[in-house]
Amino acid sequence: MIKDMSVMIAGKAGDGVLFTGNVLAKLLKRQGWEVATYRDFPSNIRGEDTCYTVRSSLDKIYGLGDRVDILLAFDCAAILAHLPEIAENGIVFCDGEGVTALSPEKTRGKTFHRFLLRSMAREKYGREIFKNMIALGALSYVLDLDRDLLEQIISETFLKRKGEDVVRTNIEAAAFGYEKAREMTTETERHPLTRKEDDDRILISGDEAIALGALAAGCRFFAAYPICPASEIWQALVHDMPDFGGVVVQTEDELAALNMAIGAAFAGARAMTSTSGPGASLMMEAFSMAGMAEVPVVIAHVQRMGPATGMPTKSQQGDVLQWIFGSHGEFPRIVLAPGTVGECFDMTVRAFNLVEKYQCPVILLTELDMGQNYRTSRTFDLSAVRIDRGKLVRPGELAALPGFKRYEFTPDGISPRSLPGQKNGIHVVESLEHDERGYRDEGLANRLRMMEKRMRKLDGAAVDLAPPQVWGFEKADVGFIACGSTLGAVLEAMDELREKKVASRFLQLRTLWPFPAEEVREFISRSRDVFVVEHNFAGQLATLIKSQISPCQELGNIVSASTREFTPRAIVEPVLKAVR
Amino acid sequence: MIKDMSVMIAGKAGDGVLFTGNVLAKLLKRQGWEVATYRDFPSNIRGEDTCYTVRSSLDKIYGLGDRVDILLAFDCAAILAHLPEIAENGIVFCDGEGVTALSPEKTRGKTFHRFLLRSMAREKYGREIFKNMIALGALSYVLDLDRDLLEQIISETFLKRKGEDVVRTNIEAAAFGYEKAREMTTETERHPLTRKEDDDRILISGDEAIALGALAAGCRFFAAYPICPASEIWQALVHDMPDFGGVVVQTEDELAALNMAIGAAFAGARAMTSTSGPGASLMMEAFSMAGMAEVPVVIAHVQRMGPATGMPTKSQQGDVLQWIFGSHGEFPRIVLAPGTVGECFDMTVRAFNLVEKYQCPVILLTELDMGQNYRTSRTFDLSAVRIDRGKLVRPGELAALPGFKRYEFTPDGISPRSLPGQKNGIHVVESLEHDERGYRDEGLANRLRMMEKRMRKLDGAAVDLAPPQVWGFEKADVGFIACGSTLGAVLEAMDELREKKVASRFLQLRTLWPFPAEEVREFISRSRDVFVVEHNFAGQLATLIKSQISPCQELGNIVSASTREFTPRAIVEPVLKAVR
Amino acid sequence: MKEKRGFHLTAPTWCKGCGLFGVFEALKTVAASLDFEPEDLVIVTGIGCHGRINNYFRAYGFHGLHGRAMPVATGIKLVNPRLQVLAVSGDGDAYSIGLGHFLHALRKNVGLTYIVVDNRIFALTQGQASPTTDFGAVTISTPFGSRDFPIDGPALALGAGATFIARGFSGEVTHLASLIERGMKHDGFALIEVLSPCITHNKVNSYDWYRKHIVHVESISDYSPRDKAGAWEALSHPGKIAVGLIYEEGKPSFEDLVLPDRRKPIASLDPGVDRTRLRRIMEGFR
Amino acid sequence: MKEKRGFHLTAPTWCKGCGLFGVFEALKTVAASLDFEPEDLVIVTGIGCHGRINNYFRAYGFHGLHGRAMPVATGIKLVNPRLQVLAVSGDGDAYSIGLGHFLHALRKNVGLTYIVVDNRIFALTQGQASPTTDFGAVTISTPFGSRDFPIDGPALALGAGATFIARGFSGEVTHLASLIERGMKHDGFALIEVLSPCITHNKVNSYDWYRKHIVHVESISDYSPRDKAGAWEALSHPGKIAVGLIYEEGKPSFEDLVLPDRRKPIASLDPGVDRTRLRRIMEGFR
Ligand SMILES: Cc1ncc(C[n+]2csc(CCOP(=O)(O)OP(=O)(O)O)c2C)c(N)n1
Ligand SMILES: Cc1ncc(C[n+]2csc(CCOP(=O)(O)OP(=O)(O)O)c2C)c(N)n1
Ligand code: SF4
Ligand code: SF4
Ligand SMILES: [Mg+2]
Ligand SMILES: [Mg+2]
Repeated sequence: MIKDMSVMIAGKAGDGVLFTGNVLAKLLKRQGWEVATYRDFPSNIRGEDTCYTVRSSLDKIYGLGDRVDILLAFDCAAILAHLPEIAENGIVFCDGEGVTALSPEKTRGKTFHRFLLRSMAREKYGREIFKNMIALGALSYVLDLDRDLLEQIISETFLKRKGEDVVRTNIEAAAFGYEKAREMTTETERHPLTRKEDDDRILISGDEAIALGALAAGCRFFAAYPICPASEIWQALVHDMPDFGGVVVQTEDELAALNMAIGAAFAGARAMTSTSGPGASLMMEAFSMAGMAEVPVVIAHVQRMGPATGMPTKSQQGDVLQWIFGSHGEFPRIVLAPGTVGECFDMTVRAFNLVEKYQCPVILLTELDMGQNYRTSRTFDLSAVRIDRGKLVRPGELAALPGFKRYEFTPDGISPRSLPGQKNGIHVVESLEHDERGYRDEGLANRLRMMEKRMRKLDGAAVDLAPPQVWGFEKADVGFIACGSTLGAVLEAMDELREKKVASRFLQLRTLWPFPAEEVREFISRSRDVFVVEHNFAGQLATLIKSQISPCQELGNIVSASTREFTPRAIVEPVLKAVR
Repeated sequence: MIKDMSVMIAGKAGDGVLFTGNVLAKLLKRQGWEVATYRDFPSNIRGEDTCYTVRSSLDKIYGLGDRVDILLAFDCAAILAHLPEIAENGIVFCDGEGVTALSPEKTRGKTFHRFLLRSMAREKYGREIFKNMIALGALSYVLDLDRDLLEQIISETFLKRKGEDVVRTNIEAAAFGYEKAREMTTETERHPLTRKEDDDRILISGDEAIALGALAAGCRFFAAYPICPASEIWQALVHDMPDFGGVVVQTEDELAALNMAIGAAFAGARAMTSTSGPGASLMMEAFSMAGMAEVPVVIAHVQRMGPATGMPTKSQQGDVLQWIFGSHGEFPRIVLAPGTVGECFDMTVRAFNLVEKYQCPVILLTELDMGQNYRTSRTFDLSAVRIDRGKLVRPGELAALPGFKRYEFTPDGISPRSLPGQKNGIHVVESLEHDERGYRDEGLANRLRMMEKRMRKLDGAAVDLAPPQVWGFEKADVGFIACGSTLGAVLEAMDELREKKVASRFLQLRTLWPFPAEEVREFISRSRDVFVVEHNFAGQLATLIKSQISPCQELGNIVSASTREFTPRAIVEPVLKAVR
Repeated sequence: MKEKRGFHLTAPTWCKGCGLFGVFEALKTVAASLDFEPEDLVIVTGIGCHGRINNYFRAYGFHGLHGRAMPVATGIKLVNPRLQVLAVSGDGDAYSIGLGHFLHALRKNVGLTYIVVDNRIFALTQGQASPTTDFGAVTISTPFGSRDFPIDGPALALGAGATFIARGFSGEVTHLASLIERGMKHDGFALIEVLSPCITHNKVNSYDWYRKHIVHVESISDYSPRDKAGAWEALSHPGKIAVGLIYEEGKPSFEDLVLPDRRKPIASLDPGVDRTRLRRIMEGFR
Repeated sequence: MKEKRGFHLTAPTWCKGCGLFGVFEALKTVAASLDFEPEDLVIVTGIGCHGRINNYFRAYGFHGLHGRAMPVATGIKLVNPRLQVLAVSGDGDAYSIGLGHFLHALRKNVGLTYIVVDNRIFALTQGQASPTTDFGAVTISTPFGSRDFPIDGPALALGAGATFIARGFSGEVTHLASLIERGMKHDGFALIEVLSPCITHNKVNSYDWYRKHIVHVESISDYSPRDKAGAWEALSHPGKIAVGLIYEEGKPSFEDLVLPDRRKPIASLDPGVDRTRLRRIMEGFR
């Protein structure tokens, strides 16, 4: 029985690869399977290689794995590019010539079908665009997918926007593709998937989960400037925000975005912005101000490949240290790194509570791989969502106060907050060093106390932060430390290692700052070989750990500067080499 | 015999404290003494406390020490503020009432003189402004300074801009102050300083030394946006730049400043910008671009107190980690931290050679204390200045090349550079990932090679970088690590410790990045107790060291978030406590 | 609050004679005459001498970053349109580093009153040239004379589609107050540029100098602030600086256009969890 | 180089029918007709579909950051005024994130040719509203219709003191080329806005749509690009978009004003150590 299966759809930007992949993913999910998707696409307008992988499994999966069972290629270039990834007994459907030109060694063990999608679509429906439906039909034959479900998804997709005729033609094209595939393939070439009941699950991307989390957490102000791969948060918010009474503003740039969110937060909204690499660098000054002025603002940063404009459509964990050590001056900050779409939702909710409780900027740090790809998840638990606005004083309370001090020296360093418009709460939010009431004060004694006050705020924050999650065996020689979207690869590497008789544990960092030094130190001390796994060149997470755990034993560092998702293989191999 | 002497002039912003201090400093320097000055001033327009300390010594000094021998106060508030700093047997000259109101315990051992500068000036010259000259005259009496020199300095100061009459009146006012002080004080209250020959020395601030270094190094393009305490670099450059054929541009903001300097560097100029905290944060995006595009640009950052707008006139080492770990993406960078005005000059010259040799951004990281205060120094050695433009290809060479590759994969990672206008050198400087010719390339293989190429550039850079300088005993249990303007305090703390029979060594970091791990590891391993001394709250230098030296023994961390200069006392006390 | 005193927190420490005192007085007058309470007013300032007004004026205040007053003020206004949001910038803050934000808030017609205190110099940083510094002026940043052609704020605003443009003079406090008052009543973005001497760092553009160069548009026969061509013309005389209400037009404000319901400010919404609606959205991901 | 081919590096991969092809053709035509060599031209671009031109056009190129083409180009021009420095931005690049830089380069009259390819959309990022997007337009960022009043680049430039303002249409390549050519010959800052359809993300502002809305200023009787009031008037007709050479005036360029000697480019200076002069400066610190 097939329990795990990967389909890759490959072609050129503009070919409809994305659409086809999305429908397939949804179909598999509705059929009861766990799904993980991966888009590999260029930042170009059109014409360059792109591919979309849909992995599905009967078991819970967090990542892509490192095998492709079926490749559906819109052209031969795609085959050449992806042939090495295709598994033994893999099947390739290819539009275009050239398959025959492949050397036998390369194609051994794989089945090739010439599948002239484009010409079929043109002949039958007069338009190439139907090739995508034909492809989907063919795939549903090979995987023995539920055709009713496919029809249902087609109609959901097109009915509202395009009408019944379009739905009908698309359904027909899918049926046509189904038949074509049946004619072409033998029964042994099929990979029929069992059907399960689709339970209370959703298929969602990290960016969408953050948007949903924001709405759930009461975020009613969102200001941003478009940038890949963070714009999807915006896309997911913009339609629903008005229904919640809130507003989404497109600003002229990222400096305005963060400053505007800060203004909104000061005025009383739960406010947020989102960005990626270049935009994050542009936010550094206002980030510092939020820290100084103690304004509660949430910044979602979906990392893409840098430096500079870099590679806007490729993922990386290359901006980790910037949020922890970046910007000028010293101020408290919280950096959260969700590792699953579920955590994207939960941590966003948590972020809005933390930000108002601790009155310092909170960063939600994810990556393109997390933000733009889809994962199945339990439906998010709305009953667990609680709103805690921290030391926000109510108008009634203000009247009772003998003179409101916005930056009052309190034992925990956190001061009461009033909102403009409230009587008796007048204060100045000040970017210069200031006294308890918010007025500029450059005295030495005040400075020392204010610095202390601000920095002390997070001393007791550990109770509210997401502690590291430890996966795997209680006792194991090999330990992994990672965060964010490498989680899937690490977990599968652990499975593979276990098969190879190497037991391992995995500490998933979920809060990067304040750094959970105790837990990490303890984890490290209980492992013989520790490997920090991260998707960047220089080993930023390892650098962070070393800087916070001292003395610290030597750490292995498995890094990847690849433009593609981290694979289990990239972890298993160096570990085996090191421990054997 | 007096060998070391500190005079503090204190009053309100607008009182002319700065002017008075500057003249005194120059006078002492001309008299052959070593001088170190310190300005403590508010960021306010007028009316708040300000003071200026001039320390002078027969021996080499690098910092301020922690004692005041003579206080000249323009008002009583100044006395109250500074009384604790005044040494036994100190003398206080004070304008205004209130001295008599001080409790005897407070004033014990100190001599107080009511010295009604303001009314004297008003009565005699009709304008309060002459109080400064009267004060200077009085100080020259008490310190037995050379009156001809004072007259000479007065005439240098006023002759060109204000004419002979002004010079004459000022000289007269100084003479008047001299006489008044003679009438008032007893001979035992004088602190006569010996006179030495003024040799080949200058009195210069760090900012001025950087400006001079830039001109010497062939910097011919400077673009910046005004900001304290970096504007002084600009002030020192702007008058002379045209004579060197170069240009200084005031841009609309810091984003423009760095981008413009990058454009200028690309076109062939040795180009630079300067800034401080908020401006540095605004430069983070372009910083990343310079790294990606491999454009040689020098950034001078004079640190002030953050976060946010913070305290623009106070010094701090609070932005160290930003330049090392800040900005998005990963790219090579060089961070230099001069510890003396001489090093400000030398390292600026070095910076311009490094930047063209390694084609990555070079940061000159100093502090307000270094930038705005004066130190005596040997005249800078111009004969040692060499210009090395690195792999800049000459037009002749280009014709011979078979196809110019701006980002050629070379063994050392450094590629040849042509300038726009040169035949056969056409290329694109690209902020996206690019191929060897500079054209966008998002291929995986290219990406890996390009990342590798860029990051490899600094592998062999150690030979060209300023290695750490080790001061003090070869063998000592106590080791200090510090950089920048804390140098003076550390060196004097070492002297004090030696008197207390504690031998110490001091590793002065001069290059912060690439981090000189070998030297630091070796230094740490040879010391029993290592103290990292730094002028910030969170211990950024210690964090850096721990992140780079692993495993690393426990490090002591002597930090100060004070608005004032680091003092030897702040170091000696914790060390004695720790080692005894 | 009908008393100016209610808005006076403490005596400013600007240089004696600074034009900012005029702005301060005018603002207090307007605040008292418009009869709202200090807590209903938020003053968002830039960095510069002008920015110190938060320390002197009793109201909610936000003294943020250099050049970023506009986005901060916009965020505040959108979240609570009941507040009177007043922004104060200098010529450097508004026209140099903040130019982009200024024009974007303006074109969006956000309901802000923007007072740009133009002293033709970067005062707080000790006197560098600003975008309004005269061509040829010697400043510490331009020892050989400024080589930049100055910006005219109102002209720029006109080109950018402003709905309210006025210029006052800090030497004429009553007139200035009347302009600010009108600006505050304007539904949308109101620019009030104030010619304001910096007596310390700009010795040229003094009170006298301004008195010699200003022309009140009220004195131009048939001048109508509703006539764009006329406004353009009034701003086109080199050497003559038009003051008064230069231009005004009616257009919906940004907050009216983008807020679901202006009478239900976001600030007063209960950020409670609307589980039904959220569940419905989540259904879309099945 | 009298051949267009010399500037053609490779075939662009913009969407078939994109207005950028028109810009590309016009540029090649101008480059060939002005008779300079590819190495004498530097094209500084922003981030967006327009920015890809560096990959197709043979010349020195600088594809920098989103919105920062102006300062980069200014730096280049000042260091080597012999170069023809051409900047290409999109409406987002120039008028959204880059607005401040644009207006400052313009008011300084830096000798740049600035081509703003206005497709009224953020194209590369998949179709969000830009500052020139029509009020009410539905885009992916404004599903309920844009609520921003659009900016008019040329009008803004006029208010900011531009010395050369033209607008072309990528559907009229020859006309566009003639405008670019004139702009390149202008000594100072030349803005050439190009109405340029994005056929993928903006289905409204198509070639046909533009054809219906443009008015050539050449066809206005007595139109003179030297008459500012006339230019203002030509830009003031809602629904009618003026194209052609809208405004032109003579004013010294920034490089002429600030460079010690324009004929000795900084780029060709020997950065040798002038010890005599340095020693003299150092004397001042004694
Ligand atoms: C990002 C940043 N750059 C530079 C500065 C330094 N700075 C403070 S005030 C100012 C200019 C002030 O000029 P203006 O806005 O005209 O205000 P004024 O002092 O004249 O009222 C500058 C450049 C800063 N605070 N932040
Ligand atoms: C600082 C920064 N923010 C956002 C982006 C993402 N981004 C890339 S292109 C673009 C807008 C492009 O619009 P436009 O300038 O009109 O160019 P077009 O694609 O329409 O030619 C944006 C927002 C970026 N690259 N850098
Ligand atoms: S420096 Fe100028 S602007 Fe600032 S307070 Fe003094 S006079 Fe006013
Ligand atoms: S997306 Fe639009 S602007 Fe970009 S290439 Fe395609 S048509 Fe042209
Ligand atoms: Mg000003
Ligand atoms: Mg566009």
